[in-house]
Amino acid sequence: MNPTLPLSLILAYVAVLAALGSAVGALATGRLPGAKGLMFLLLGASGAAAVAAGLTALASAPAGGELPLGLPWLPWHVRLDALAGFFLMVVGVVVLAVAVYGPGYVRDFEHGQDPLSVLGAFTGLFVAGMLLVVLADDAFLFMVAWELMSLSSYFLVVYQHEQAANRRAAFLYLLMAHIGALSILLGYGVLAAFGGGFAFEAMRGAALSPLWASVAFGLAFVGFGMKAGLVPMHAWLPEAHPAAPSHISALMSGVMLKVAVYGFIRFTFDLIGQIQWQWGVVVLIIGSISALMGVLYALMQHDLKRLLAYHSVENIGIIFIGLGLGLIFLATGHPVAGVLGLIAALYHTLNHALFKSLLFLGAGAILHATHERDLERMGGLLRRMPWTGFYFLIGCISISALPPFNGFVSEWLTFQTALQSWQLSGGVLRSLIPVAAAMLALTGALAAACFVKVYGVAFLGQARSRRVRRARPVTFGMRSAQGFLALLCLLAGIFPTSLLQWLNAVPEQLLGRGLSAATAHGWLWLTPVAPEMASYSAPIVLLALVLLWWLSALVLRRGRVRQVRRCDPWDCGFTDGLPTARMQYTATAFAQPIRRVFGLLFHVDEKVEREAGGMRHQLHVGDRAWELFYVPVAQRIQALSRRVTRLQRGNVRVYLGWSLGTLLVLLWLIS
Amino acid sequence: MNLVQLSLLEQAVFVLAALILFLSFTLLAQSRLVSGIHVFAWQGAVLAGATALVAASGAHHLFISAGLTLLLKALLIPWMLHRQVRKLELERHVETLPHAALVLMGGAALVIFSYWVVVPIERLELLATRNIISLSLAVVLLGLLIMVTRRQAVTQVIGFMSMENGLFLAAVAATHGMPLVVELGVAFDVLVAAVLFGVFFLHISESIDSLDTDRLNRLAVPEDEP
Amino acid sequence: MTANAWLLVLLQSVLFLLGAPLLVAWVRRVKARLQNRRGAAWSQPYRDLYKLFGKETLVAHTASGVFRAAPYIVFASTLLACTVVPLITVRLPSAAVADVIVLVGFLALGRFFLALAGMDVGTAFGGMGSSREMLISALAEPAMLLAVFTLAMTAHSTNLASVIDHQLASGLILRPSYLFALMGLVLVAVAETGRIPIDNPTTHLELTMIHEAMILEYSGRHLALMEWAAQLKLMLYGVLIVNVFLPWGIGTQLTLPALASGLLFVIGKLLLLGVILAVAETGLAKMRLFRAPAFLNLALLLALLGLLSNVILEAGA
Amino acid sequence: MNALLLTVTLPLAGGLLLAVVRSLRVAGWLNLAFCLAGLITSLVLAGQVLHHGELVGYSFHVDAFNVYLVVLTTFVGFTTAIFSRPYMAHVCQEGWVSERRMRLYHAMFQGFLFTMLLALTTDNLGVLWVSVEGATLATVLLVSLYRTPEAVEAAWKYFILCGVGIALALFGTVLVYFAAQHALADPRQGLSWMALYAESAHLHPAVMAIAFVFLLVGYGTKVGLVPLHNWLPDAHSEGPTPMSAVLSGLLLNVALYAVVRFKMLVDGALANTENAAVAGHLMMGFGLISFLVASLFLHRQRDIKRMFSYSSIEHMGMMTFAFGIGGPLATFAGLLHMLVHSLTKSAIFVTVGHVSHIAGTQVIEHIRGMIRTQPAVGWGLLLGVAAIAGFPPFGVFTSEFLLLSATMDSWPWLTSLLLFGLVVAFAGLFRYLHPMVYGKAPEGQQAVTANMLPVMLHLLLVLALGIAIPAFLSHWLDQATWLIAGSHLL
Repeated sequence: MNPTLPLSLILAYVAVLAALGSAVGALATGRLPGAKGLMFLLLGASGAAAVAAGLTALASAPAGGELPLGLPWLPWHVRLDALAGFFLMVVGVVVLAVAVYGPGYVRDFEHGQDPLSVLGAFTGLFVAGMLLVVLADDAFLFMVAWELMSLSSYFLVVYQHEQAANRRAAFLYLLMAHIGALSILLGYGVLAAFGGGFAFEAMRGAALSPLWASVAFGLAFVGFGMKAGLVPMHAWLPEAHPAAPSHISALMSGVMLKVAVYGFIRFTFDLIGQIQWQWGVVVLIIGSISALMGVLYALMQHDLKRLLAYHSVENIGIIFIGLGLGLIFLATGHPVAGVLGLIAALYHTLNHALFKSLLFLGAGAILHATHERDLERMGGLLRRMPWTGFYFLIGCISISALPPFNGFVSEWLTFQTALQSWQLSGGVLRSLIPVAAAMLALTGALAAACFVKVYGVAFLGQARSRRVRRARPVTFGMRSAQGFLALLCLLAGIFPTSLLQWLNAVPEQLLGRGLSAATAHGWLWLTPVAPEMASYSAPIVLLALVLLWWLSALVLRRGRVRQVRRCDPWDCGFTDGLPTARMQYTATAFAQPIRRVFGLLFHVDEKVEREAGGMRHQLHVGDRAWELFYVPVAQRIQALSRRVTRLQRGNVRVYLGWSLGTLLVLLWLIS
Repeated sequence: MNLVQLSLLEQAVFVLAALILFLSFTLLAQSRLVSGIHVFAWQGAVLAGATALVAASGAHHLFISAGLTLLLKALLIPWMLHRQVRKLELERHVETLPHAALVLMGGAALVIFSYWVVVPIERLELLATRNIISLSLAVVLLGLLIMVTRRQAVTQVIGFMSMENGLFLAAVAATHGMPLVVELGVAFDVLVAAVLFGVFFLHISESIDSLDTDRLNRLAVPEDEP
Repeated sequence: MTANAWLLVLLQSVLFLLGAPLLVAWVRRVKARLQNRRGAAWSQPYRDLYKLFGKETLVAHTASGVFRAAPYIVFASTLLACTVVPLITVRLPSAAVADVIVLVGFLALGRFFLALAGMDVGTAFGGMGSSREMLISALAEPAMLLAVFTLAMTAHSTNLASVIDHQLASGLILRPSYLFALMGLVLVAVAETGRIPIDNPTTHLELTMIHEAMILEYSGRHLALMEWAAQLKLMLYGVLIVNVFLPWGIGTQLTLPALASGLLFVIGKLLLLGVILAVAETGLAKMRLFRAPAFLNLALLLALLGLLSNVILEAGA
Repeated sequence: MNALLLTVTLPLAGGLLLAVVRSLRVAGWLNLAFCLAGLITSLVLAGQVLHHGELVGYSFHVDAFNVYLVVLTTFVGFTTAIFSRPYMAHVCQEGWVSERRMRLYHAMFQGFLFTMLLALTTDNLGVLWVSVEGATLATVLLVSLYRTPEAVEAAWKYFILCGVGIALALFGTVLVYFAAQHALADPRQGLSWMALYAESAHLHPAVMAIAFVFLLVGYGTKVGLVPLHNWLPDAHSEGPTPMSAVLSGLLLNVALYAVVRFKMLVDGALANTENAAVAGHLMMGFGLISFLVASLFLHRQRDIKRMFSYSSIEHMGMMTFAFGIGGPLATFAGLLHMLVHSLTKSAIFVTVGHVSHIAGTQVIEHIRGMIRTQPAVGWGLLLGVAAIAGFPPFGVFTSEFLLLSATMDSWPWLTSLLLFGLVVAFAGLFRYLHPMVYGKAPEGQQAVTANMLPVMLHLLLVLALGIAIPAFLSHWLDQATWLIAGSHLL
């Protein structure tokens, strides 16, 4: 370690140690009073330190160091540059929110059969793993941290293991994580083979042939894509994220996927160096498909957490669209547009971390208050949990990419990047990118539809079940965590320019140039390339909206009739009683038109059974990825293993025959 | 290499080695259990003879080894086997070899193969003993073949022991014996093994009521989905 | 940018506010004439609004705050969208506040709350209307963005003022891409403003309603705001179509004559557009809901064709 | 030197003594005491080697390659003895084993340790053979300790297959001796490994190649290389659990150790011929096949111990592959893997002993909800399997990481096969593990008194190795790498 340790690195170490400390502290829960508080306090401290470290790193030069651990000839290298700093900040913000949220939420688990210490310990390890991934500056530490992150989150997914579905989800998750990790490892292996070492510094200097560069890229893309949940490697995601306790879901969806994005950026933009535009095309196509499929499958879900998990697939798709565009532009020699793509992706990364965590925390609050995840049993929660409802609405607006909230800004930036495609010379690329943009537009519109469904069914209307009718507001801590994230969503939406100034350090350090034009016109104006090309002023928009609202309300309230009278809803002409909760449109009904329009993409299993006293409608919408990719592979391996098992039939003479045969074959081989 | 260039003693060793090989073939074709034990005893005796001849030709420490072999391979182990067979009432046991002609042909092929394997050894001072190695290799392989073709546990043990005979032949004829510590250790191991085999015959016949090893198949990986 | 220019923005907003009911009245009148009816008076939409503002506002017991906030948000966002579309002059300072993508975003924001409001009371029809509205918008929005992208790719800008400027500067060029984009945008406009054949603004048959189903529970000033917003939206699309594709006549300087001529031109163009709309609505019948996606797919296809022909045929331009 | 002699002879003395001790309680503690004493002497020995370099004399030879294996052997022997004492007492109470046979068990346990240590430390290849054969003889009766038909069958197969294998190894040894007769100045030294290693360039290549085939097939049978592995799952699953732990943890290692020692000779002999790397290639082929086949086998299991024995085959395959590749990086990976695999696998078998004790069966289908019934055991199993599956920060990951990168360096396309195997093996392990540890516990399942100290100790060591390899160990491993691969890694 350097004698003069830079501040950012000190803060980062503090963050990691605090997370580990939280894990250790968790082990004492149930034995020592106050251990629970300490555990979340340390977790929060870790988050805060990570944010501080990230911000410091964004404002300063890269700082590196070594830890006396790891392999004898390869101590753990850490390095904190702007890119790492940005992701540290993303991790830290969500961890902070989760630490505030956690004490209230885990009350449910305190008297359960599974000890809280397990939950807390692995949460701490999980956070430490994520922080270390971001800090790692050699492949070995990276992989260790990466797998630590996977493994500890696996234990969190399987925490509530009495349901078979959770166990299955966890198994699938760990399996895919493992495949992905091995793929990444091989990717690093390629770089290390050419660069002569596992330190990232050596890899940067590697002179790869285009073929090997593409192999490395492919391996990394598969590996990181699997973790990030790109279609068709996403199958684990909608299973695993909902299975974990909600604040962990928030961490997984909000942050862990981002760590995968970080890995991809680090690997592709930083380590390989020689970018080829074909990679960008692959990333763009896969990203577009992920975005669209993610939102379509999300629309079909009525389990709230599962739905949110599918939305993560969608948003990761959007991030990768940005990255793909960035790769294409960088590789074809348009650095400004390339940087814009990267910035858009980073911005969306931050946004998704904020609003997806917010939404998962909201879902957790609902779960906590009603023990219900199924949208079809919710309704009217806004009046029972007004604050949660309010924050959740902000999350919904943000994720639906509506101005003036943050989701819109990043999608806008992505669109702006796509619109730079006129600069390209290749006709195919120029026509491909707009199509991707169209898919992005479709995705955004469908996402809005989906969140109308979610919010409308869950929070509006009337309660559909008794448990929901009895819902009570959650604790202050849980609410304030949501409020904190909601506020950040708003701030990131209305001050994009200031945020971009921070973000600019990332491409400046990574690619040697930033997006100077974007912030050139003051904090009020966001002009990604040039003001005459496109501009957006979020503060003015917000101001104008509020002003118009206020004015119209002001004018109208002065009208002749000020009072609003409460009445019964219109009962469609029925005379006996009010419309009941069962008459409301359900989530499934809401999505039915879209299911019919996009029917080909789903595996729909719909049955109507007539039985005594009425009819029963069964609907199951399955993911096509299963039958296309997963089931065949599993069957192949099963068949292969069945064939191989014939080696061992129990007859000792056959075994001896194998020995004899092996001996003869080997003798023949060497002669 | 020519046989004529060798001394008479060495020629005698060669003859005995060939005899051992022949006895292996006899074992392979033998269908009566008791006769098999006898043949095995003879093989041990011939091996002991060969060892003695080598010892006479200069490596005197091999006399001990020859004595050990005679005692163990020609007398003690056959006697133990015989006793076991009587105890288990298997004296009249006959196990016909299916496709006997084919198996014998296979055995012959193994002999040719063993010769072919050692052909690359062409350094001059090794040539004299090269062929005896190929013979002992053939005996080892034939022993293994006996074990593969026979279902009877006792026959399998006989095959195993005849494999060891091949080993000894190689050790004695090609290298003029291993160091004494090793020889003793090996002999001790063989003895313990023989005793253990006896114990196992009892256990096996207790558990499956016969010594047919094909019926020892409880421990197989299931074919159907577990 | 001077204070005058920002005054102009205010003026334009007022023009939109006042003109929107008028456009509706015009379309209704032309339609009535085509159907051999006399039709209501010019002032009917204004009177309707006035009447609604004066009426008592009823809110269902089951409704939440969203229901009451929605009309204001819908109205505000639509009006905000209107302020950034150059109506009589391209020298519009507010065009820089929000480009065309943001404009689509404003409309989406309004629609989001409209649909939420539809679901708030918890009746069957509100949810049905919301569901259908979101389906149609989900398909229409990308078509609209694609059409807009076609323009943006040509002008290298998403700023509406710059797009129109570019149009004016390059003169009359027959671009196939523009033709496709125009056609696509028209179809989107029809769908988005709830006109025949997607929706029928005059229907009150519950099972076929879309827009009306969502605002079924509204009354009084809330309903007035919703209706006004819908009229604004119609005018917005009209202006967008005529000013972006046929910008000639729009004021290019901030002088009084230029502004006056711009006003005259846009009124003329809008009147013409109204006639076309009325003719089309008279001749067509409303589609079944599940035919609507085919209609919108056509819009999407046209917009995409526009974009592709821009890439293929007009490369470098 | 005294430490060395003590280390080797202590278990022998222990075995002889335990053969006559009648009291079961006393025998259990004595067994433990002897193991502890062995551990201490081996640590002293290790300290000496660390300070003074390799130790030669009385036909013993302790260098960097085997010193850590000696410590590993005594350590695993010690922890297994901790586990074995209460476990075997329980077994005896249940009436599965008679008291008389418990005497046999304890004597053979020590006898087995003796043969292992002798095989590791001896310089004489003949003695090496004798002690490996002795290990077979010592364990074969233990495999059939319960005298069930299955146990007898397993022991018979173990005996026959390993007997044949070891006989072939002897033939190989004879051939080596034969080659030595014509290469060494003093032919009586023909079985001394050091003498042979010094003159390995003069050994006749063709003879050595043939010899290596026999040695590979012979010792490879004990290593558990496919298709010679068939005895291994049977023996592991039917023997008493402490035996499975030492079989997987130690015996396989020692057999592989023998193969590697011979490979060093063969490599020297073949260095100047056209197929210089043939030994390495054979080992790579064997290793890869074993690895892949075993990982596929993992998907069709009913018996928990059997399953983990296939996992052992898989890992032995991986090590064989690593030594086959041969470069410094791969060799280092193989050496490290020997260490971490032994520690982890014996920990797993110890845990599995508790698990089957709790569930009252070894059938996977009937083992359910371990974490509920006894969290310590459930977590032990879970973490153990996570470690063996190669998850960091456990040490198995480190060695697999090194192996993969070594493969990437020299045989890039084979990494895809390795990847496939790792994933398939992992899936196989976890698909059965999941229902066993998680979920509701069956009615009436009771926690047992389990001493998880050995498991914790092992897993903590593996964890520590994954985070940082201590300097002295890396020094030894590097020395060994230098011995085997001819160049230093560090």
